[in-house]
Amino acid sequence: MTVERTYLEAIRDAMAEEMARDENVFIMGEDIGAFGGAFKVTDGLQAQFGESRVIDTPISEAGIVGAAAGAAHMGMRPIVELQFIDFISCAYDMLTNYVATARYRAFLPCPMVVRGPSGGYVRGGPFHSQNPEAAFLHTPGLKIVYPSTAADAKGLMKAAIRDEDCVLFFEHKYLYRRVKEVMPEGDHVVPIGKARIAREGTDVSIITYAATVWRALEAAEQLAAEGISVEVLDLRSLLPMDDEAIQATVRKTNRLLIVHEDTRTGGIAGEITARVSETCFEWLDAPILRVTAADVPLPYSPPLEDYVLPQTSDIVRAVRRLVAY
Amino acid sequence: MTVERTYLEAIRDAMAEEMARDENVFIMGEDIGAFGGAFKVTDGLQAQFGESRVIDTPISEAGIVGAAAGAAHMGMRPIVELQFIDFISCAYDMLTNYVATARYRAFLPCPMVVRGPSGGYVRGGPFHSQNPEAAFLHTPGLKIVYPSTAADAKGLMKAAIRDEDCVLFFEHKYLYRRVKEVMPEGDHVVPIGKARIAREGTDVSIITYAATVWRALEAAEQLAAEGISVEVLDLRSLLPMDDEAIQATVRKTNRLLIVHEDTRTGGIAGEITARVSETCFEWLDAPILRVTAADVPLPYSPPLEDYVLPQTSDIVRAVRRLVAY
Amino acid sequence: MARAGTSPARSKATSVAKSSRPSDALSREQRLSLYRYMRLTRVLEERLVALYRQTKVVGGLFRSLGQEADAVGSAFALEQRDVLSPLIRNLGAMLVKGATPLEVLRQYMAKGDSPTRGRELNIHFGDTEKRNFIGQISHLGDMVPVMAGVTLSFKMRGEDRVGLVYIGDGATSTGAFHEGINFAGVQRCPLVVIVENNGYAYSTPTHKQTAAKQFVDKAIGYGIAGVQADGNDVLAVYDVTKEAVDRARRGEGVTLVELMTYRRKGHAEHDNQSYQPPSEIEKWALENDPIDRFVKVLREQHQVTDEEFASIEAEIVALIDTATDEAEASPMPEPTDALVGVYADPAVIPPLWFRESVRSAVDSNERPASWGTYDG
Amino acid sequence: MARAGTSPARSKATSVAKSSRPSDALSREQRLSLYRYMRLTRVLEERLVALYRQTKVVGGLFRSLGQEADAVGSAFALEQRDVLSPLIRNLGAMLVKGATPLEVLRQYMAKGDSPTRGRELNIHFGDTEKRNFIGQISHLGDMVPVMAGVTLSFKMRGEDRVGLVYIGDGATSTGAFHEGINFAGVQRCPLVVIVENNGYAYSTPTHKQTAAKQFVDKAIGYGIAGVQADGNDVLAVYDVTKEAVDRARRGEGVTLVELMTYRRKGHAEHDNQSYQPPSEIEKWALENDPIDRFVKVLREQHQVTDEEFASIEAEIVALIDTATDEAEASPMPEPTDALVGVYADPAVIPPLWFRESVRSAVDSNERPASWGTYDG
Ligand SMILES: Cc1ncc(C[n+]2csc(CCOP(=O)(O)OP(=O)(O)O)c2C)c(N)n1
Ligand SMILES: Cc1ncc(C[n+]2csc(CCOP(=O)(O)OP(=O)(O)O)c2C)c(N)n1
Ligand SMILES: [Mg+2]
Ligand SMILES: [Mg+2]
Repeated sequence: MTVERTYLEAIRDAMAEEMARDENVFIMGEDIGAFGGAFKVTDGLQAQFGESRVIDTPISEAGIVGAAAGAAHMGMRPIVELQFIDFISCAYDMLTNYVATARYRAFLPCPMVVRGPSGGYVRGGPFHSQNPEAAFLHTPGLKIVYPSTAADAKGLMKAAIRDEDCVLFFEHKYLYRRVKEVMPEGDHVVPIGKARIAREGTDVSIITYAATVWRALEAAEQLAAEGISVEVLDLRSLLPMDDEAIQATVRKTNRLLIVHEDTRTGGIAGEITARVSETCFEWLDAPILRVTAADVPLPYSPPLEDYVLPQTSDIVRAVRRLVAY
Repeated sequence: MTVERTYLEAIRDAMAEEMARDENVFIMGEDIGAFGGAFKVTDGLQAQFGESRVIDTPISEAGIVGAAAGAAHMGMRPIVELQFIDFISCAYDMLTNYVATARYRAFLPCPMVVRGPSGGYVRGGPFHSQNPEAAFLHTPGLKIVYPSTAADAKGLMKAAIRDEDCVLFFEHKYLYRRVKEVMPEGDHVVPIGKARIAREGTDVSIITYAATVWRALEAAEQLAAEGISVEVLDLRSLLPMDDEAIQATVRKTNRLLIVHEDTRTGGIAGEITARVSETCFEWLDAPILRVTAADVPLPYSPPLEDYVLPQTSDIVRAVRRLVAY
Repeated sequence: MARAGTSPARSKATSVAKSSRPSDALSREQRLSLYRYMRLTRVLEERLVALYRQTKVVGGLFRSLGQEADAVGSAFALEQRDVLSPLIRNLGAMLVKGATPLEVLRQYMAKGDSPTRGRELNIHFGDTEKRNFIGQISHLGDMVPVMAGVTLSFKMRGEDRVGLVYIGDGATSTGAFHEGINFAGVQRCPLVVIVENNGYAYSTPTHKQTAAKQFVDKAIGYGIAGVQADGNDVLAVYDVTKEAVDRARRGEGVTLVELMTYRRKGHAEHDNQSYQPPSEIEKWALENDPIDRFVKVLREQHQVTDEEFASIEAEIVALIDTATDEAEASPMPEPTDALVGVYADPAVIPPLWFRESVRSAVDSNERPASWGTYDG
Repeated sequence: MARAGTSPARSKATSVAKSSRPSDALSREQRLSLYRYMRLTRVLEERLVALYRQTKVVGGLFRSLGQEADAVGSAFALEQRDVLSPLIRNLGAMLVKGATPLEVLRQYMAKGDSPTRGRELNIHFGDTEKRNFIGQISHLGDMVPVMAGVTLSFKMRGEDRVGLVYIGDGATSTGAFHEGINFAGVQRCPLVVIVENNGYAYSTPTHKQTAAKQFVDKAIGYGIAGVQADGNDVLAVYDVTKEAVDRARRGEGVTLVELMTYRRKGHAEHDNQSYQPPSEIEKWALENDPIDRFVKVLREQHQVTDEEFASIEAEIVALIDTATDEAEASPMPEPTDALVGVYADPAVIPPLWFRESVRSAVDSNERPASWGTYDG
């Protein structure tokens, strides 16, 4: 197959392949059946796999996530679609208290995937643009992935479905139809917990994930013209985090910029900084810097949203400062 | 008044004084009325202020927090007691999406306090020992305080009740009856956003908050005997954070250990590390280290809980390592 | 689930005695006002559709076509001091409460002088200073606990005020709805909860939302009054809401009002309604349009003339024309306004160091070619 | 709210025809088994009280005194393959499902060989491999959605299995209860939801929990069957649960069963019950103890003799004595076991570098004097 698949199609393909492979895999969510979901990620799946494996649910995020956990205990492998990831907040208790602890406190397996459209740059306003990954980072028992490419979206989805624990699968809605590529052949599985070098470089490292990987690559391209060689590390998995890859790039370039779309305070950049500070202190030739969203609820109007979210020019400016340090 | 008041009594006193001062202040929560709450923090308040100002509610954390917001919009100043802070997860959506954004997106004032017994060291198991502060750190619009002393508990509670925005007030249940002191005279208000130097020192800084302040002080005492001078900064407020005080202590000692009771990954130490790395890189003579809980749901049995939570000896060991660096 | 073209106005728990309906007290002028608000809603939404097609609306557009009676008739039962909490399909209720077409247009166009200064979208805005309606958030159900608290404060202060909150058939499945209505029930808050049963939640028909036969059946489980009415009969809506409002005002607590109606457009403008049988939509449009039905009543019972209808129409169109011009001329927000007002103190967040020049950043990064093609 | 000493077994939606009750089919041996489980529950809890006073129990102790019939009678209606989700006052149900006193004692003493290896407290444990009951979490309401999912999986796989979940009167106020029961209702999951109405949630009486007159009234709002019974009559409990289980097994969906009972002890052992009128407690103890009531039935209708009762008692005491000795002799967990099993992969978390010697850290830091005096 040499046709290109979008990020969105790649996710759908992964689910379809896994559902065909394992009859325990099923999907639940709001409007995901005949309608195919608000973004059409599950389009056609109910026609292919039937109403009992692609289930339209009531508007009950906690209920759906809890039900997924119960089914998972019994050997099923549920995938939950949240119509927008912003509604994961309604299932926060169920995920962090029930699901995340099930194996540890009760030896209950809880293999399930919770997925949904995340992120901004689409004029979605404060409740249709969120990046809630940091809220789950301090919950042992969960795994978190957030792909930036179509191939990773597919490979990580397959890994998430096969994982024995709960994986929060964040999908960036800005990338749904904007990025596409020819899929790797065969049973393409990307292991959870492994980062990806999106661009090699020698002067400065940028660690990032999801939509801002593309912003970082754009910045790297612009900076190359100035003679600055930037390495871009796409984390792909946020929990567990690929410490080896993080350390390798920092020890190689000695300068680190962390970029994420979430708000600055309490965002995941903090955790990365702490890990790097602990393990690579001697290798650092400059402070670790962060380019992130400003600390406000994400506003809707384009000039406001653009001002709040990280832009390519911000990254360029931050890298220049690191190099000049 | 030269009688000592416990941390718990200090919180009660603060609420009582504010309720007497401002008739808009009222309290809602489960079993807080005649019964006085699971920990007796509101003991006597219903007798003093009546049933309409100390309200027993159904078991509905989202409902109570949402109702508090609505009343706050109308000019009331609600205080919500969560029976254990672990149940704040059930109000996660309401707090992060509704309450935190109210002023920004709709110019709706939301002056309210959400408080509850937090933290471990009491054999409470995974659901009665949590430190959920990190989950709220990346939510602009909320404020977070977590006192370690009785006087601060009182002064911060008064500040929280008077604040024009929502303050999450974490109370460490291990400290409720274990720490006490004579209260400062008069209308004792501790400003939100200001840290406190709990012990001055010159060799190493420990930044911490809540129960581990006492562990840090114990460690400092032990280390003093070895000739190591430790400065302990008690953050008191986590959001906003006192950057000035953080920078001052790091620039003074050039070595930083961050201690918190929450799990390591995704805990607040990450954010502190990032801020210090950005602003004090040149002043650092050693890596920033963290002493935290291990990344597991907090287990119940004493040997397990003690193994998972940070202990004084851990802090001693970490400081020694920083000094030896 | 095929729905009947008309829904009988069944009422439970309390019954609307036909002999003396609250709406009997409405003057001819008030009735014309009800009509005007319904038309204003519809014409304004139609204008928004036109602007949407011209890509002047930023983001999605939500219609209440065929549900105007439910929003307008219910809000009309409130006094100005009463607080209303609207949802996305309650534009009509907001207009009754005093929201202006200009505000709505600016809001949909993301303008800097919109009621939320461009921070929130569509009709997510409010005014608790004068007109007393509250800006909703997207998370369904959350407004119910909030309104429980709003009305609790009325009770605590002995204020003669009532609250009204809407909830969709779909949103009744949320935990927030349950916690809020139960809380209000226990506290006997002066609150009216209107379940707008329009047959669908996005693509999900009611029978996939709940096994309950009707939403009014939920009232007894909360120990509150419950009543059901024809949501497309504006006077019936007014009647049941007014009775519920009066009950609340008398200190008799919460009423759940189920209004039977139908969503004739998609969930939002981009939704092709593939899941709604076309015949079903058509039947409701032909036989049960709330405006058509009320026109008939006005003509037959109140002798309203063509001239009168035409003059109302002219006034509405002129109002919306002017508002459209004004809204289009409104400026977009200043980027740095994004940093203002997260907290009362500090009132402004300091800008991030790496953001030197906003406009240039925006200009040079908006949809760059390297991000791939965007197909919609 | 003073509660009557006896609650009439009203039943709604379905009625238990007195002529043929499911319990008619119970053998004499099975009836003695019901009795034994109730006594086992009570004697085991009494043993726990003794151990609690000796400070051998780590943490709180929760009693089901006076509610044994509700737990035992309902669980008895399940087959082994059916899955039960107990709460803190359902020790009896867990024993019926096969939990052993030894497990319970080890669990309460935080031992390393307890069913959760010391990770969770009291009766928060389960076994989904053989005995089919699920370990609860503290967050009230959450088990309802979980059991909706457990039973959904039975339906999806065509398995002939049923689920049973308990919910307290207080916990019905949670959003999770609402979302879970509504979901199960729509999916017609083979699930029985038992509302244990024991009059209080901690200190909160039922009328502050909900304005509903009775919890069975909530059933119609979910479109499910609802039935109410005397929770202190073990056979009545068995009857209504068995009928609900059979209904679920036939594919007829969810039943809400309200069992009327009374919490004769405090919320937990340390709670002095100041909010419960002593006369109320006494009345229930004297007139409506579920074991006393059943003893009467067994004596009068089944001619159970003093000797038989005594021999059951002796067996129970011996069992618990042995279990107590064994549990006391059990080791505490190894500290490093805390790092095992958060994930399937990685199975073990690496230890934190600063933790060299665990025991010494624990020893030297447990309640140091500098932390102030601890009065409780
Ligand atoms: C908690 C939550 N989950 C999901 C959504 C996404 N969503 C927005 S509107 C909608 C359907 C609402 O249906 P209903 O309540 O019947 O209102 P209607 O649109 O019919 O007026 C959904 C699922 C949401 N806004 N909030
Ligand atoms: C979500 C949540 N909120 C609060 C609590 C604290 N809590 C534990 S038990 C309890 C009372 C429960 O009452 P009820 O449901 O009637 O059960 P009972 O104890 O009477 O059996 C409360 C408030 C909790 N466990 N979970
Ligand atoms: Mg609807
Ligand atoms: Mg109870």
